[in-house]
Amino acid sequence: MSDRILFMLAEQDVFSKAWLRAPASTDVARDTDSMFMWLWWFCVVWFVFLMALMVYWVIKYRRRPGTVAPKSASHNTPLEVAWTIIPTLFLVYIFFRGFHGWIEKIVAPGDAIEMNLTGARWYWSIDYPNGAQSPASTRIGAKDIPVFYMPAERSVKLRMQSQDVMHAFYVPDFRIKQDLWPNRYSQMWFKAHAPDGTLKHPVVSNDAKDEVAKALSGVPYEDHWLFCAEYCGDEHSEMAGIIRVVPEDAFNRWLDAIKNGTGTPAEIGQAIWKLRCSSCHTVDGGKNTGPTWKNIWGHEAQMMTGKMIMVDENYVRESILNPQAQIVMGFQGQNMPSFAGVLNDKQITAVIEYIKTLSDMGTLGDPAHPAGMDAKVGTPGTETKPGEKPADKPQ
Amino acid sequence: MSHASPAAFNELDPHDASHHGQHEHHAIVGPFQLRLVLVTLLFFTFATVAFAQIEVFVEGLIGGPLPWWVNVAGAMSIAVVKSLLVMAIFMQLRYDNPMNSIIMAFTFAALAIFIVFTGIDLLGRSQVDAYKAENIKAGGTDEIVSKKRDAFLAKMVDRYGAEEGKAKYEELDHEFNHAHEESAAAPEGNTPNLSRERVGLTGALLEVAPAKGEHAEHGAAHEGAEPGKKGEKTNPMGQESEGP
Amino acid sequence: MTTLDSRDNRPLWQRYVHGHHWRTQAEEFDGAKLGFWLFLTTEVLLFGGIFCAYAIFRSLYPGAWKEGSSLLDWKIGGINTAVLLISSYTMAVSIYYIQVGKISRARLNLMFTILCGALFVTLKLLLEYTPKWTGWFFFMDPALGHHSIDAAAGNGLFGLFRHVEGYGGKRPGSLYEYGFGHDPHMPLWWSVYYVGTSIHALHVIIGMILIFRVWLKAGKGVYGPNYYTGVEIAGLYWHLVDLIWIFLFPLLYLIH
Amino acid sequence: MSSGHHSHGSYLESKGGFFANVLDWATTVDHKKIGVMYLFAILFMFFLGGVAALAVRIELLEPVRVKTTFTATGTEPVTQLLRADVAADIKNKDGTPAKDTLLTAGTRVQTHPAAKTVLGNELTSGTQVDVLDDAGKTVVQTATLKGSVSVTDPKTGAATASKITGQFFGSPDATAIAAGNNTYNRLFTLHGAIMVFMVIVPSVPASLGNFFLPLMLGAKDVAFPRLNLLSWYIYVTGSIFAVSSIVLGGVDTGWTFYTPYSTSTDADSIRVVFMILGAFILGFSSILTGLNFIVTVHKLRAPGMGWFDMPLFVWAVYSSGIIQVLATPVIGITLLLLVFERITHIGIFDPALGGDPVLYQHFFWFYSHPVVYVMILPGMGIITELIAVHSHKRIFGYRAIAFASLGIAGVSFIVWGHHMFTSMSEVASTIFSALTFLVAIPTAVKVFNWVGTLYKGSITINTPMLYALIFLFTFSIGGLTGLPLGTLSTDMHLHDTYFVVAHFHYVMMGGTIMAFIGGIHHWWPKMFGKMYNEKAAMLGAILVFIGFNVTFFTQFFLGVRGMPRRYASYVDEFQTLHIISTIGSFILLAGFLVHLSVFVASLVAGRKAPANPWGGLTFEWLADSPPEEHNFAHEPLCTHGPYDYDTTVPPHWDPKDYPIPAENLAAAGSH
Repeated sequence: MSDRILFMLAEQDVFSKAWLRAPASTDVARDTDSMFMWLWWFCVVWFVFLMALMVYWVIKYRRRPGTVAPKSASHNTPLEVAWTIIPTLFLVYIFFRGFHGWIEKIVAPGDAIEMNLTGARWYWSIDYPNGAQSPASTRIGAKDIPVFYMPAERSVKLRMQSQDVMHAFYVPDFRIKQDLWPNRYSQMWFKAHAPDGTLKHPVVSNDAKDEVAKALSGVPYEDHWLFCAEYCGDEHSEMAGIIRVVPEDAFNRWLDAIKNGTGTPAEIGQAIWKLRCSSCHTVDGGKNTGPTWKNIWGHEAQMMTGKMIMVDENYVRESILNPQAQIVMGFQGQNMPSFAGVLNDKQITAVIEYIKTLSDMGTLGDPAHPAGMDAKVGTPGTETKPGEKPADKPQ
Repeated sequence: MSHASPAAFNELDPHDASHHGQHEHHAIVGPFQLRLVLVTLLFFTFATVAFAQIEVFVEGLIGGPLPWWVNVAGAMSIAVVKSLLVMAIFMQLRYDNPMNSIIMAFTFAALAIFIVFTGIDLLGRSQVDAYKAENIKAGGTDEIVSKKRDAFLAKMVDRYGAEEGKAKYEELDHEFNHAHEESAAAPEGNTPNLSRERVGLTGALLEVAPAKGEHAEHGAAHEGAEPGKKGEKTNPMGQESEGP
Repeated sequence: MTTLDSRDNRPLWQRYVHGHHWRTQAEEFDGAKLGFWLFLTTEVLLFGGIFCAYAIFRSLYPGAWKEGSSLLDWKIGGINTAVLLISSYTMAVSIYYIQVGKISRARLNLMFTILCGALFVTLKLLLEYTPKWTGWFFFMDPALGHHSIDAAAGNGLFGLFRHVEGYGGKRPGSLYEYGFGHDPHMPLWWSVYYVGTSIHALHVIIGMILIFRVWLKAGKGVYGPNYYTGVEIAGLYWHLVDLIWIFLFPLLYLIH
Repeated sequence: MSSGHHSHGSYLESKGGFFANVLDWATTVDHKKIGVMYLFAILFMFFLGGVAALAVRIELLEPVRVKTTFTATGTEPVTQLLRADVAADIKNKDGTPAKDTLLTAGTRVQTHPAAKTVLGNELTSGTQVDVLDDAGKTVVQTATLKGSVSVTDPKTGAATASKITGQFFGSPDATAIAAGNNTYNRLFTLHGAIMVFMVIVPSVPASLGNFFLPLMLGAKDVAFPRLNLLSWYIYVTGSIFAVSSIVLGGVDTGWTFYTPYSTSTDADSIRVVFMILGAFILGFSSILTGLNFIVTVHKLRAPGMGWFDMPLFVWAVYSSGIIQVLATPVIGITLLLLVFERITHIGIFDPALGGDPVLYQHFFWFYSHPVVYVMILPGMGIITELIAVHSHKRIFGYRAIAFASLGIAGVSFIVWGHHMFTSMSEVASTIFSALTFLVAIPTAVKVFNWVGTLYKGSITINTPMLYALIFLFTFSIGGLTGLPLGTLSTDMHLHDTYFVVAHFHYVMMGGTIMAFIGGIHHWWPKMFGKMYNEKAAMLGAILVFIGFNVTFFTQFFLGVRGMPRRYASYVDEFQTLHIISTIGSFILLAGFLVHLSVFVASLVAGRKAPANPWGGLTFEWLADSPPEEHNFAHEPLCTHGPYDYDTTVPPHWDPKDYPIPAENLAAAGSH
């Protein structure tokens, strides 16, 4: 079939090298490329045919003074019908082929990893399945461009939403593009090929964390630009990102590495405890500068004033933000610094969650609510909002 | 477009002289006829109001809502009849150059195209979501996620036994999602790996509305009241589609 | 185009001469009507945008629409419909009187039409818009019946142009925070309601001006059995305004 | 205007003194004068939009994304030097610290790490260097530095042997970038809005159409001459509104005014409202023109002229009139809602308030897609005339072309969704994609017919014909590149990239503007009674052709390679193509300047034009050059088809110069 020949041409010919900066990096994108190159040849054939006729006739039938053009047909029905029907048939074919490739692009396979992508003026951010965000970025000019690690040979589905105006998620190497709206989700998926070293953009990651760097040392990767393709204001052209495709196992290692500081609320709480609190508060009932955290949640504690206070969310929150307000009997004179401005609401909630896990009266009291319940439904990072009653309060 | 159709135009008589060029005086519609039309129009106005009232009455009678299209179809068909009357007699389309009627027909065709195609897009979104939902699972099926779900399930089974544990697991799983839907999330609440069930396009972001409870109650009432209507959104997550 | 000869004592309409680029007066009349129908096309499609928004949002958020229409008083809408229909009749009848040469009766009917238009706008403004904006005449508006005047008055007319904090300073003016809504999409309903009815009211006012101009010219004897293009065109415009209202009324007030 | 007094002078004839003339033109209801007034207003707007376009092209000469770059021409391996993480004192040539408030001692110079891989090979020049502050974070450079830069080693304190001749350019910090981008955004919005609403939409119908449609029909004027004048004043008012937004600081919404951006940007300013109102007002002008033409065609054709005796230009303008009347009111209500939304914060299109931005896109494209055909159809009409007249040949497939015009007008209403494949629901995308291909069919038929007309013609190559051929070339490319954009899978890649930019420039500029300029040349002798310099005009045409293709064909490559549109800056790899494109735009400018001078020379010292310089058969060639005030001394009678070149001697031509072969006449008799 001539189709097949054209497709073969489309794969390797010099024209496709001229048109396409780099080979497509996903299977569906390759299909798009062959469609495009097919269309290119289709257009070239028609165009050259028409222009050749035009030039030839203009030269051949140029005006000679004193002669008048011979009588010629003013119309030719079979010819006109033919040149209406034939393009129509081609168009039907083009439509169906385009439709086929497009359906593949928009319907994600069932085994895709889902991630949330947010566009805002003027940055991208992705929440990974474990709730972490990519700490990696690279500096392009005056702006830090985020680097998103993605597994190779694995379908990734993005659920996308904008925070303000419209944006469009556009990865030229994957040949995909989808608008993002505020207040409504849109979706896009891709399955990138394994890095073969052919595609490298002149960028480098400033990975802040050592463990991240360690997780990825020596790993081959391939970078793809991520652009915003829907006009969104002043820094529209600066709203870029880099999709860095690494082998899946490296991706998983990296994902674990960046989990530090993220994860389920309780896990985050534990990490915060390690960093900020463990010097004064134990979690195993041992004595230290401050009261231990073991089995305080849900118990009443006697204050310096003699008052009994139930240790609950509001108490813990107050103790973190304003430690001198209520001081537990026996710990007078220990000046715990305020963590207002150091810990944000999310982190405070995480600490609360962690304290709960340490108590027999806390969530452990109700075995249905063990620590990190969120993790079991695969949705870490859905912390209770400050000021809101936790959904899993035992009472 | 069909301005050129031979039926509307006679090539030999480009100026439509045979239609109306010859008589200086145009159709004169007498006051009696006009009065008749006015009475009919007023009657129809009464009828359309009465229809709406009767409908409310009938709904009370049968103790449930009528299909959603009943009141639209009723009111709109009366409106169409009224407008046809106005156009035909008051605006004299009936006695006029047919070209004017053709123009009006094209206008309404364009309007219909406009509304129908826009509707196909904006009202057809969730259809495709439902189609997609078949091969999409909540939270994805990534190992990272599913392993944890499995671990949780195992824990539950371990703690409560096979039957009860599974039920407990599902209950919590549902409760989680449900709680999330309810959580009237703040605009920045773009939590990972969860589709909030959306009501229309706006989810819970609009807080112009009154208290949460009231809203939920209203929503529930509304969904109950209009089965099969747009209010009942397809949950993009497929499996957890029970509403509040 | 008219050629006026000062020595000619016949009424103006008898002396009318059609524009030089037309072949006959009948053709000029026909052409003018054709042109005006084309213009009416644009009017229909202008409102078409509002109808489209109505259809889409009603399908997406039936709850808001149900609630919204229940907050409007069909009695006021019904009276307004009748007023417009009657004015349409008087307009049509005045064309008849011009055609048969009874100019003064035609003028009477034209004036009646204008008054009907004025009544329509007054009812709309006084009994529908004002209570919703200010709480005045609250007893007229059933929707305001259970609402204190103070609360409604707090959201004064000028709240419409108030810059509200939150949502990037883009929350709707108080006009759309009509205090009784339960459905979060009520602002959309009010948007469609106000845009639709206010643009329609604007058309009513334009129509009144057109008819008033015709009334004046008829007084000078410009129109008569021989020449009444202006009356006819003003009439077409007025009927179109009526036509739009025939659809707006059930859509906004009755359908729920 | 009274039928009483006929003046038999040309319509250009002076009415007395200067003020009398001005008053005469300002209050004229003569379609010819209004057409000429439109022509000059449109050409002025074209100039304004062109200036904005050139500014945009100049901005795109280099990416500003890389903020601080200098060219290193060190004698030592720069690699080593820069890798050593040295502290640098950056000084001007004369030894004074350059901008020492910004670049203090201790400022670190670090290579762009990715450049390391390049370093080994060819880091003689072009290395990119980021200037970091002590925290290793922020770029502090804000000035353009030129001159030598010395780099000192922090450990020894000694200057290294190597000198880096540096050139810092760009405006490095984010605020300055944003400000620069802001200007760019305002420029491309201005360019788009002016070119679409004020140039291309009215270009052919309002100027050439106004002038020639009544002439071609043998009518004395359009149906409603006073409305015609009103439409010109509305046009001017709308333009003033829109352009005054520049004076107020410019608008950065893009000509499409997509929500929620357009309802939130510049919230404290009235200028966006001004621009929107300008477009709204211009809509009325467009409606009045279209309406006027439709009634004129229906009612004022010359005796004996049936629908299929009309010139195809009239058919085209008539078809576009239908679109103008049916589509423009929708943009009217859209823009009105947008203004309402901005002023009173209603939420029909704003998702934050429950509205739907995609609904806005539907509203917008329901007008803006059909209006694409308002732009191109009259252009196609002109091309049909040019090819027939300058080939002295009966047009091939008259009815096919006429019905294709109507067909395009009809189909134009059901394809608007192809502007929204990345935002629509899947069902709607599929339907719209399928419908989109329908447009290709009548368009293809037209192109085939034009080429077919050349066959066995008697073709003169002059400027109008050259433009007709240029049109066939560029418009074919524009049409064919529409295929990948209508195809769903490829459009997902190409949407909102430079491919789209190139495509619609090939259609709008390569189509409408080329036809417009060709038409101006074709009818120039008729309009002003003066001939122009053919050779100079052809030079201009060739320059325009070359410049146009250099400018826009490169943009196809840019698009396929992934350069999104509306970018003030870009990644470096696109720079070469952008430079080529900018060079092309200046060739284009040169071409237009040649044309301008040809026109001016013609008006000042042109040779007097004969009544029928090209031997056209349509009625306008029957009139004098320039036509008298009421077009024709006697009402013309339609006795032959508009393109019966093989059997009819053109008016004002000597039958000796046009010896019709006897067999033609015999064939005509049998026909």
